[in-house]
Amino acid sequence: MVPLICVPRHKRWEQCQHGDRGDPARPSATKESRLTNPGFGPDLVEVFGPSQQDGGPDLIQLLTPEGERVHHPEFDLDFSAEQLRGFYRDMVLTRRIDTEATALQRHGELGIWAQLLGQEAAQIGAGRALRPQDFVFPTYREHGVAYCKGVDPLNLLGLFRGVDHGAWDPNENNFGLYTIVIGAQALHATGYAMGIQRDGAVGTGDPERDAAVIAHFGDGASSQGDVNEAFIFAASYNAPVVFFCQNNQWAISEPIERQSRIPLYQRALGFGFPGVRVDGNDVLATYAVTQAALQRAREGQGPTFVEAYTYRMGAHTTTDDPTRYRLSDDVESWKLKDPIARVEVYLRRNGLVDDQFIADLKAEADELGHHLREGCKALPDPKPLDMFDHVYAEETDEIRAQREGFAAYLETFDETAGSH
Amino acid sequence: MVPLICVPRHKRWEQCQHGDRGDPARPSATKESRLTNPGFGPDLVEVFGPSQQDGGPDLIQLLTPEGERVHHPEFDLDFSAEQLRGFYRDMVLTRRIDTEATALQRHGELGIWAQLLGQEAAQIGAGRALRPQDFVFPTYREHGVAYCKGVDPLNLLGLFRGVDHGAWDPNENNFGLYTIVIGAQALHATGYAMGIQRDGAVGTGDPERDAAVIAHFGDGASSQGDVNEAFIFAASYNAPVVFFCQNNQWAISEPIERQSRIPLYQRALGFGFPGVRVDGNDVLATYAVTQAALQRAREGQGPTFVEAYTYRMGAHTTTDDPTRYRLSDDVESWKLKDPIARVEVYLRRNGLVDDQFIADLKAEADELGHHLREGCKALPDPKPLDMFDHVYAEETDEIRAQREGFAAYLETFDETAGSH
Amino acid sequence: MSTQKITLAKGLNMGLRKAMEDDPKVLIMGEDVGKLGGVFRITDGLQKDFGEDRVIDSPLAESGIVGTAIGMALRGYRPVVEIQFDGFVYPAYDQIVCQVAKMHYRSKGRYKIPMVIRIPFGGGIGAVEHHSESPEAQFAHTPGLKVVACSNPVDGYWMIQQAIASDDPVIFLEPKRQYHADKAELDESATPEPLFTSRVVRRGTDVTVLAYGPTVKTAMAAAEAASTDGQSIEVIDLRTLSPLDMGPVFESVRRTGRAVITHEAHVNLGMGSEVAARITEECFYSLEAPVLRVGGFDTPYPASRIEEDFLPDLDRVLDAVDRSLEF
Amino acid sequence: MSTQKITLAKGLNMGLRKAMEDDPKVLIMGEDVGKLGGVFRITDGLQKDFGEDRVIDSPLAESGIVGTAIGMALRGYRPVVEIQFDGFVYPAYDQIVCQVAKMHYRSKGRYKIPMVIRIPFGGGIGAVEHHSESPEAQFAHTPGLKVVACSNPVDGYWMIQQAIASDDPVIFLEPKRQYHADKAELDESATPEPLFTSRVVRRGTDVTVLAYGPTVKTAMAAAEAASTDGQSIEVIDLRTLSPLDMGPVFESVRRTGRAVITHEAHVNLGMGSEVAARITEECFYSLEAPVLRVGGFDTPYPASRIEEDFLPDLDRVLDAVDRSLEF
Ligand SMILES: Cc1ncc(C[n+]2csc(CCOP(=O)(O)OP(=O)(O)O)c2C)c(N)n1
Ligand SMILES: Cc1ncc(C[n+]2csc(CCOP(=O)(O)OP(=O)(O)O)c2C)c(N)n1
Ligand SMILES: [Mg+2]
Ligand SMILES: [Mg+2]
Repeated sequence: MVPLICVPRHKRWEQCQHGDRGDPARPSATKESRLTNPGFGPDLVEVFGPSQQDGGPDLIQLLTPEGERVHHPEFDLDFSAEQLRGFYRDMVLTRRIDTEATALQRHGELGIWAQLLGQEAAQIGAGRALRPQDFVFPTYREHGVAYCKGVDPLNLLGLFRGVDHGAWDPNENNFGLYTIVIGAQALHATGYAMGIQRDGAVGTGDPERDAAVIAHFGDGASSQGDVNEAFIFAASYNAPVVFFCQNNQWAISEPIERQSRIPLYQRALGFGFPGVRVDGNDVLATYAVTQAALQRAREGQGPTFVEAYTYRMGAHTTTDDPTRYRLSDDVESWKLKDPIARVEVYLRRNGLVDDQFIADLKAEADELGHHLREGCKALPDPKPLDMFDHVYAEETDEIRAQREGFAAYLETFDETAGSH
Repeated sequence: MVPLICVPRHKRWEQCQHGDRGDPARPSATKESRLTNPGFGPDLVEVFGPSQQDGGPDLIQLLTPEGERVHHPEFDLDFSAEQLRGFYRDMVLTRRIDTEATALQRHGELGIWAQLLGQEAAQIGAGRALRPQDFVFPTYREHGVAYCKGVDPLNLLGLFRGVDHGAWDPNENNFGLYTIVIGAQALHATGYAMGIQRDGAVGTGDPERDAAVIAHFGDGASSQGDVNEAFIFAASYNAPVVFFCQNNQWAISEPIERQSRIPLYQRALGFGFPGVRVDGNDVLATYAVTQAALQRAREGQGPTFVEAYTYRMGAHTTTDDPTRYRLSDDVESWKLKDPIARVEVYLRRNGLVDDQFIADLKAEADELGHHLREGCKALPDPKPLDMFDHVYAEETDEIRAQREGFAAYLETFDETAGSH
Repeated sequence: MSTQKITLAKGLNMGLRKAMEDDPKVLIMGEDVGKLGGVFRITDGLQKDFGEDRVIDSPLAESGIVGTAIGMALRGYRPVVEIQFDGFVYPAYDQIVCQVAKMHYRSKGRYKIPMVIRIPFGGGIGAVEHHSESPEAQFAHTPGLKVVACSNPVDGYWMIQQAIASDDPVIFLEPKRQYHADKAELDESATPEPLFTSRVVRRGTDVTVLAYGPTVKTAMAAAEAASTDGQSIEVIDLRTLSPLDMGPVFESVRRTGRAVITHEAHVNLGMGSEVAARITEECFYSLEAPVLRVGGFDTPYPASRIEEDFLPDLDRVLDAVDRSLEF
Repeated sequence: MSTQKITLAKGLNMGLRKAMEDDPKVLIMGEDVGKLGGVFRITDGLQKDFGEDRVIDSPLAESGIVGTAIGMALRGYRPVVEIQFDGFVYPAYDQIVCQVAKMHYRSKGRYKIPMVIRIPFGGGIGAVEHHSESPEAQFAHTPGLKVVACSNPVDGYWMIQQAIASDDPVIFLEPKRQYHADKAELDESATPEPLFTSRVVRRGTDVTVLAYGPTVKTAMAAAEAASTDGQSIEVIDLRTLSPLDMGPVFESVRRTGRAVITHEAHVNLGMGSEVAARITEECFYSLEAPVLRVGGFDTPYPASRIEEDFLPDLDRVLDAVDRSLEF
């Protein structure tokens, strides 16, 4: 299998070295040391092995970076031309959402933007595997999943523009609000899944009824207590939840090695449910694995951990400067694994798309871009007094009094001041 | 190998059933279901297998419940008669500390007591494996480890009597104060171990210098975010810490199945360091495994998770009533695995102790009991004004003023009132 | 319906049972709430009668308990979470202040979190560290949360049902010291006052003493003792800490001109500071003396052998009353 | 030594560097503090110069950061922990209030926790949710912690060194809005005032305005504006929130008879309630008006487009000053 990272092992590894004696682990955790300290559990070699450095032997892939369709003994699927063109379209439009939003931030229309560049396949593969009744708990970067769930991308811009904390109705599309406190949503997803169990909407065999939950989070989030507690609750109650981790190799400036010294998907095994690593730049593999995991959940077989192995091609957010902490050739090597290019190569090579299709899609993307540009600038600013709304479902006299007091205060300014 | 629990699987299992459809995991996670949902990681059978129900195939044992010395390919050690008698003496005295304290609570001399009955081997095995420079972070139940570290057991009674929050000097014996917030100490232990790394006291090869830390916690604590974050930090920095979990099967009324559906020691594998399950009622095996784990840490090979598989024979604390939630025959079956009895049988069968030794030890235990009874009643009550001491290293005017104000207030009562 | 004499523990247990009977969406979750019925037995018998799906024994992780309860609330359930002791709510503090408190606001009302977080609070039970804390101010300072404290068996019965019926998250504080103490007469056919109201529990003319939870009993005892010295003390049970129901307080202080507030929490930044500030803002010209505060000292909770010195008691309340009157 | 003009970010960076040079036991730990130098660049260059053992990039877990820092402190180190944003301190709240705050007390002084927890706090930077919080009251209410807030570059330089030198745990609040704003003249050869002292930063006679952190600038601007209307405002930078240094405040209020306190934190149970209560207790007969509080409203922090309406500003401070004078 083609290793997913070409940068030599030591480069990334340096980033989590320590000068301490007895550090790092790897040198001492050789076969030899197993002999000197026998018996400490299975898999030491695998545990400390080099599999961290590429996708590893367990990486599930159906479409190579070169656009070559490969097969997998367990997760293979037959994809129709329609499906493949759909994935391609989804990814192209998702990337367009991202580039437009990034541009809008550069032009001062957004305060900040969390780019997904390079993670289109992971998000579309996961998003398209969902059924309408499945519920999504995203981070702040799941723009592609939101798109799959039918959320108008324009609604995603509000919180980055600072006009709201989330403009879409979570229950309309079964797509929850973005969560900024890292990892918190993993527990919400698990609890929601426990609710599904109590509704008897698991394992009935009715495809319209059986539901699952997917919790999105990043590699960095895997270190939060909340995420690990979510694993414990999900395993303990066998909740129908899929933990979908986009391992984009970075948590702002912290490399994945700071969070885990073994392949992240193996974390799940310690909690008693399956974990699997899929090529997150391969939309086919991500789709196949995620829908199998969701199906396991719907059937009542409990939680699954899916590690989508990918790379954050852009900055953490538009305010971040990655040149301070990572190597550009690392990024260059990942360019060769682009999730969209490989599908386009495959489609063209197999004559599944023609120039017309590409041209129409480009036009559609331009449309979308226009929609976002114009729509964003037209997003209404909140009014000062709006800040007092929705603090409670049953508003208190205290809030009412503060609103009235502030309204009266604003009155004391000339008319324009009232709406600042 | 002799299974450690005789009670049939279904009894314990019932305790964590849920009526939900799709619950519980095990039925669906059979080989057959692996075939229907292939590829979700290795070890499904092991993961969902029945090993939870007895010590399991991986249980490390050197002395059977029947007092028969068995051998282990990796963790065997030669124990001198001196050592064996020492373990026996340690456990007998530790049990005496526990029974005396329990009696003192019954007589109203202690507010509460956390009994260790049944966990003597786990604590002595772990405690005796320590070197003077190793540091211990206990829970509230490590009376046997405290004893090994040279803490006067009388000092342990203070916080249960309510005269202090911990009377011993942690730095005198390298034995930290009891921690009541479940799991918090696992992080302190990891940080302390990171300090040892920074002191260059790891992997020097100097047996007087190289140090390790041991963090004690229970099976219930394994669910706390803090404990899992400790695993992450310890793995990330390869800290010289041993996570020593006494799995006594219960967290007050919650059975181990509520916390983990696979053998707890396997949790470590998901974090990238070894885990091992040892018979916690076998002092020889616990000693052998713990000292090997500590040595790994001192040599700079990083963290190890040791699950001491044992049973809480008494109530959670003297205020608990286990009859509300567990089966007495469960307890009965564990009586057959008593950690002290098996060593006595072995010592006598091999003529390593005589009646004189037993008699002397009994006398020594009576001495200890007397020391605790008299000492406990003589423990001085704190004075009201003591509550203002040690709030800060550099006392504030605010605290000083509150002390003086309260002192003046107390003055207004008749003399006796001052000291209530 | 005939009345019966019940303890606070019994009132809460009956109230929880009633709420579960009335609404199948009500769930209970926490450590040891099932077979054991909770370490204080407040959920005694509920799992037996409502099953393990509705009375859920949880793993040992408070953030996990509250975090998953949020998810269940989003799915349409009404979780009642039990925190075993006040000192163990902190691992869940992030989920409570960043998620429970903010989800309704964040979503413009589309997410509702009808959750109750029950916390046995306060001291006086001779316990070890972390079992006698009074964390109310740390929640009352957080917009989006509502915070109430019951002080007697009858309020326990009604207030827990009202809290569960509320569409807002409610931090529900129970004075553990009184769980199995005094009994009171409960008439289940009565109609309770609204949840978010304070109540004058004793009429008086000289000084207004404000209390909630465990200190209501202290305040009543102080008022009784003072009456023998000819001092007439009005006692108000605040009951709700966020929102505060200051109306009856202002009315009272305008009459008495003097106020003392007492709670077990540390005085520094405790509820007393907010109540004092509001009284001073509203009743400035009626005040004969500054509002005085009697609470736990600004030290960590001490060893239990001296906890009664740390906690406000009748004498310290009366001492403050005297100081107020001497002003 | 010659002076130089520096920003708050620079002052803090220089102070941290000085502390690390002076004491090899000083460590820095947090998310992105190493190569990146922190998202605000406060630790810029320190890992390069002091190595990865002393400037420690951590996994993404705040409880883990503070919890392991406790362990390093017990081993004799002096950890300086960076919390990336105010809103992300809550996962560590349990370790801070139950462990950091109580270990010295629990151990009768045998455990020392000379830890500094740096928190960029406050709003005004147009950020998304959880990036503009003011959690100071939640720490100041906890005995065993000391809490300070710097308001300018020079204080930043000195106070961070003093906090690190303190044998008690210090919550160190940094007004992130001012990190890269105004510059000030630093003379490294000067001797700073003690850490736990408040400071009169502008003399006045009519009203005393109390502020800390980001609102000191607001208060000074208000005083300047008021002076043109002939109002003489005295401004005090509280600097230390726990302990409070009330001496200069009482002295001032006894002269002016009027006090206004302003902070970004919610008014309800914010620092203002405690300060108001103490002033009223101590200066009752000197007060011409109740102490007025100008702070963030009692709503969650709103969308950034209206944050300036949420935050106290010059106009709202002067409005309170006028109301105080009209009393
Ligand atoms: C509890 C918490 N701590 C810190 C932060 C600041 N922060 C925002 S994103 C981020 C990195 C997240 O990395 P990862 O989980 O890998 O997700 P990614 O951004 O790579 O998609 C951090 C530290 C936060 N939002 N929440
Ligand atoms: C954070 C926290 N939550 C709850 C408790 C109450 N509590 C004390 S001991 C205990 C059970 C602990 O079980 P385990 O970790 O298995 O240790 P064991 O008591 O069996 O030795 C609980 C829930 C606590 N002390 N701390
Ligand atoms: Mg990442
Ligand atoms: Mg246990």
